[in-house]
Amino acid sequence: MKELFPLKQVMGFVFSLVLTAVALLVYFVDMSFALGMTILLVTAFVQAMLQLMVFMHARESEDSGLILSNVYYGVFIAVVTVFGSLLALIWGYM
Amino acid sequence: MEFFERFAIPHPSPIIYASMVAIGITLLAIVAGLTFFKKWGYLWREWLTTVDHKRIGIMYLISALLMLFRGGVDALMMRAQLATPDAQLLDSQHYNEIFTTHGVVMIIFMAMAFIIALMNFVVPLQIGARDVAFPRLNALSFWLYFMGAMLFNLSFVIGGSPSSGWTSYFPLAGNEFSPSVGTNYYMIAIQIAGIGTLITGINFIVTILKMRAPGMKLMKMPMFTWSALITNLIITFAFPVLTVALAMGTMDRLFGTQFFTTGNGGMDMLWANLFWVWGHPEVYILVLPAFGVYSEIISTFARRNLYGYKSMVASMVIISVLSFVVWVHHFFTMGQGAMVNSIFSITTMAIAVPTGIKIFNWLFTLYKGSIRFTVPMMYSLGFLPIFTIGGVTGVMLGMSAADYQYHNTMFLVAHFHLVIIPGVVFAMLAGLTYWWPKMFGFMLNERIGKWAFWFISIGTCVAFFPMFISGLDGQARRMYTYSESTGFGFWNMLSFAGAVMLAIGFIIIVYNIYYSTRYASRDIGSDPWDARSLEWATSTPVPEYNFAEVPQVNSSEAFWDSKYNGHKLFSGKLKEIHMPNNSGVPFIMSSLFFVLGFSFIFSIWIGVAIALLGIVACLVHRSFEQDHGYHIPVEEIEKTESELRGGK
Amino acid sequence: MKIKWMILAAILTVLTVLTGCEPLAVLDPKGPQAQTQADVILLSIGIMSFIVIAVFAILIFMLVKYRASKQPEDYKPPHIEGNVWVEAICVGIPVLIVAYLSFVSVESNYKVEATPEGYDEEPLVVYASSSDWKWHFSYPEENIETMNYLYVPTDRPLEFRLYSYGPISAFWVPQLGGQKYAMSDMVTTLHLAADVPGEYSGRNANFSGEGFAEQTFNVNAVSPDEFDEWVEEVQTTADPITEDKFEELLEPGHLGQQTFTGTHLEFMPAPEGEHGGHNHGGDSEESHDEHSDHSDEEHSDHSEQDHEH
Amino acid sequence: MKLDHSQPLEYSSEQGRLNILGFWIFIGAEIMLFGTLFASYFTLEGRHGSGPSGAEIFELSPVLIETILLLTSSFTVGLAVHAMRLKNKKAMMTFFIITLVLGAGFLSMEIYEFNHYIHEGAGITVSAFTSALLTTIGTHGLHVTLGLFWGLFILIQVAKRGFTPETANKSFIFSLYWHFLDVVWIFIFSFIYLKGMM
Repeated sequence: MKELFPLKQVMGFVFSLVLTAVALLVYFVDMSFALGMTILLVTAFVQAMLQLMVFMHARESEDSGLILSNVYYGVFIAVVTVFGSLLALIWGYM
Repeated sequence: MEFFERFAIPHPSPIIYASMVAIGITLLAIVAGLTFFKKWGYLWREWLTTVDHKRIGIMYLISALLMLFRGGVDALMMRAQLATPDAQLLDSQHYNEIFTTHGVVMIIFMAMAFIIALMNFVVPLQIGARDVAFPRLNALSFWLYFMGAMLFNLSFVIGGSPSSGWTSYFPLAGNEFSPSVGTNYYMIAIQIAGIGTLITGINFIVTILKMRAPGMKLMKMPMFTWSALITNLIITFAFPVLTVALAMGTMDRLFGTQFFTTGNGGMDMLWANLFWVWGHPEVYILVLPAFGVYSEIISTFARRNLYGYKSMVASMVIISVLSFVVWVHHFFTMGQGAMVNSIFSITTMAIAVPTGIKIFNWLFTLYKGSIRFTVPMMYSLGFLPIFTIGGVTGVMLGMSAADYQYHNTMFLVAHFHLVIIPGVVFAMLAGLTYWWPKMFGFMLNERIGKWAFWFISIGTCVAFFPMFISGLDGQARRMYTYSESTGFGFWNMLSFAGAVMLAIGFIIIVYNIYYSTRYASRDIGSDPWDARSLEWATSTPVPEYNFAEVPQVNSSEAFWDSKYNGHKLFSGKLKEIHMPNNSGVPFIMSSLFFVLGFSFIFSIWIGVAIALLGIVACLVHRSFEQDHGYHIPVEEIEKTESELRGGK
Repeated sequence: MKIKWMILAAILTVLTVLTGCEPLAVLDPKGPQAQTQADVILLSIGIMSFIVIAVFAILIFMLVKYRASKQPEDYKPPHIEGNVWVEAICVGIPVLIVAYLSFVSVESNYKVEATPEGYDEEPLVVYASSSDWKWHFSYPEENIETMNYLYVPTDRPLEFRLYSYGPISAFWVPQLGGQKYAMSDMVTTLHLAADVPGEYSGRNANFSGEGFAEQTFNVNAVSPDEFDEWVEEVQTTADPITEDKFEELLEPGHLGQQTFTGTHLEFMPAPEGEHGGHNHGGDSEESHDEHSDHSDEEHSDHSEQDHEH
Repeated sequence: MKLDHSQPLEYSSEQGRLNILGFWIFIGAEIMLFGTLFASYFTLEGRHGSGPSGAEIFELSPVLIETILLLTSSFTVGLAVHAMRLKNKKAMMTFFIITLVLGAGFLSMEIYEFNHYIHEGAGITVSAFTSALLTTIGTHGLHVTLGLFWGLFILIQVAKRGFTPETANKSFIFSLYWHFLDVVWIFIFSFIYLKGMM
């Protein structure tokens, strides 16, 4: 039975619950927008990395270099799109 | 609107009725011909169900050429209407539909199909692979694209074409200002074709990354394959944006959501933004494979290796990143202020640097070469100066303060045509002529080809250089007419003359295909150009398994090295070859997508439900299917090979 | 071979024809903003011609020198990988050019996005709104409104506040300066000024449907005194604009030049301030507009109709 | 078929390795798809017209339950893959079934949530904000729905055919998909709900 629950994945799961709890702080604790966003950004991206490395086994195959650069490229462009859009549609007019 | 009214053309004219009749007769003739010659079975077995990348490439090619003529006729009609002031050839609505369909057909259904056609045919051969990574998905890509293209062209005869420009800016494209089904066609036909393109992107990335012949490291790939890899990378990351934008547009039009509306918080600027987040990378999707084609051709006909291979690759990688960070330059005039414009102005001009490197590398590839002026080479050499002019005007457009004066004018139209025509159309014609013998086993006539080249290149200059001038004089794009007092008449007449020359050039190409099919020699061997990369190492016509034996690669020009530098490509030991089975599912599924799209366009929800069920059934079938392909035994390979060798 | 000469010849012809003709609108500026833009355009044309000529020269040299017909039969081109110095130059020079142009671009950006300098008076504010397929010009200070034509004083900055009662349009008077979009849910600002009296043509530059080609207007730049006279004349002779009348004007179609006293801003304010549909990030405290009518009503009517389709 | 037995079953065939890399590239495209949806949502977030704002309609408890359900299902599908590598078919199928049940639970919560929004006057046609909100969450929900059916079919195949290079490959790819949906949900949870309720 024990071998069905590898420590790495169990720890990963516990850690992701902890991260969710930390993210919930922004709801329960009164804080500035900037601080709240920082917490959310950190917890969300750490969680994403956790899933990627622990659960999705991104590093196990011979193609891990390709896989990771593909994901990072995608994340980079997605982030550029989000912030570029905000820049062009909202922040540019303020 | 009443149900049946939606199917009627909002602005019918004799041209449309004539085309309806022509389309009907053509369809009847095709059906009758297939039945009479008993070719239905052949068509189904050999083409509709094929998963062979070479045949899919040829089907893409035929579709692209058809679309080229469809879009070309649009262009001619536009130039004819504008040739004289206050012309009455077309009315406003008709003109608007024509420039809209011209843009969409040329970009989405012609240029995209053309580059994918060449990638399909050439890339697996160049890397020494048996097929692409997912042959059946490849067939699905093609059929989705094909059904999208057919659906879009259906708008011409049922319900009316879109008329808000190929950029389809909201709120003009919304229900309020475009009540006919035209824009629905735009949204849904492009969506279907776009999904097909996205699948191609993923398919080719995996193919190129994982299926190269032994010894072919990334930095030993032929330049066309490199360009295909980068292009497909851009496709994979750009097309989802289009998918989302089109889905939102469709929902606004069909389900009353408020993304781009003028009330309740909707934001028309968001459409422009998303459209260009996809639209700018799209430009590089089109032009990078062309760069790859030119690299192959220039080095072949200068009989020299490509100068600066590493910087060529580096510049493409840089372009792939930069292409995603410049889109705002398409709407510098939207009011976002000097700071935002400055940022995107700088990123835009930065792209000139890697592009410039490529131009200089091609020039230096000629250095100490031995240049042969074949038709593909002439297109490549014609590309360099014309594209440079198109490119530097792009830098000028990138300067946002000045862009306020260029934006939406004929100057812009001149710029992008002088980039896209030499950058894509020339490359595709060059590539077509270059790889034609590999595809069909005979060469296109050089003499006729040169005539076509001169008409097309001079026609391009004559058609588009005057637009720089009329643009700077204040002629906006997309105007269906202008008054005589504006003084635009002369320049537009010149443009029309250029357009006619271009048309003559394309007719000559068609004649060349006809002439060469009838008279060209079939005895040309497998390497008629004395070329350098692997696709020329296999026999012509290419057997279904491409290479009887997977080649051993030592450099980016393994075939050249095997001819002149003593490299050994093949050991001579044959093994049995695993091949994928044909499948009708991609065709059937795409046809269901056609039904789905049509039903969506006309809000026929029963049709939507039935088509969706059918598509799900196809997916479920695929999920449970166990298809392991088949094996070609060694004896059969030997037999095929000796027949191919003997045929020469 | 021939094509290069032909292209060169074509460019030369075009240039000669150009110099022979009347100056092109964009390169014949009549105000400071258009002047800035024309300067940038001419500068960039100059630098770009240098690049084009360089490319043409190298290409012609290569084609003349290394054509196969001039080489011996057994000539074997060498294998050349590349040269660090050559490539450094090919990167370096474009980088320098782009850096310089970026500098020019940023500088001119801030210039055209600001009120033109060197004038004593406060800018004249004109609200320019487009509807299918007309332009409405409201002068809030003067309390008059015109359609499809403008009177503006010379030697005074002009501040156009642009918005639209329909598709995105672009307000463009080539001889006074570049264009800017007019959109339905927000107001954009275009800074212009006219230095030379005269009549200039303006148009909508952004495609907006069936009547787009004819959506033009005239700009009469006159001396400040003449402008004041014109304002006075309009105030005494023109009919007042009413809500009904304005609704009528908004109907799609083409109409000639018209003149009114009062502005439609009184009963149908521009989408700025508290009327702005364009909410940037939530806190819109810039509500300096006192009118309380809702310009949104118009839009919500339309959107209700949409659903019935 | 040539099999490489030094690797886990899902990687053992050439086609299997191609499939896995292909799916990763597809995930790259999905990142961009959701990136675009987020870009649109952030742009339209403050534009609620006459409709309600996020702070007015979001409720923490259903969202938190959804989050826990999906996080747990991501954990169990990871365990399923682990069990598959141990060649323990029964455990693998059990974990797989738990995953699908949790997914179905998530989906029913989400349907409840959508119902609640419509009840509160935040239907998809109300304002730009509600359109963007419901489309973004709805796209994720649609992915989960597709995943449920897909997972079910794979489960049937594993039950019928046991662990073959093909079924193992499909199960593994399904797990990638499911983890990815979990990552997307984390971003929705953080930047739509928590940011909206902050």
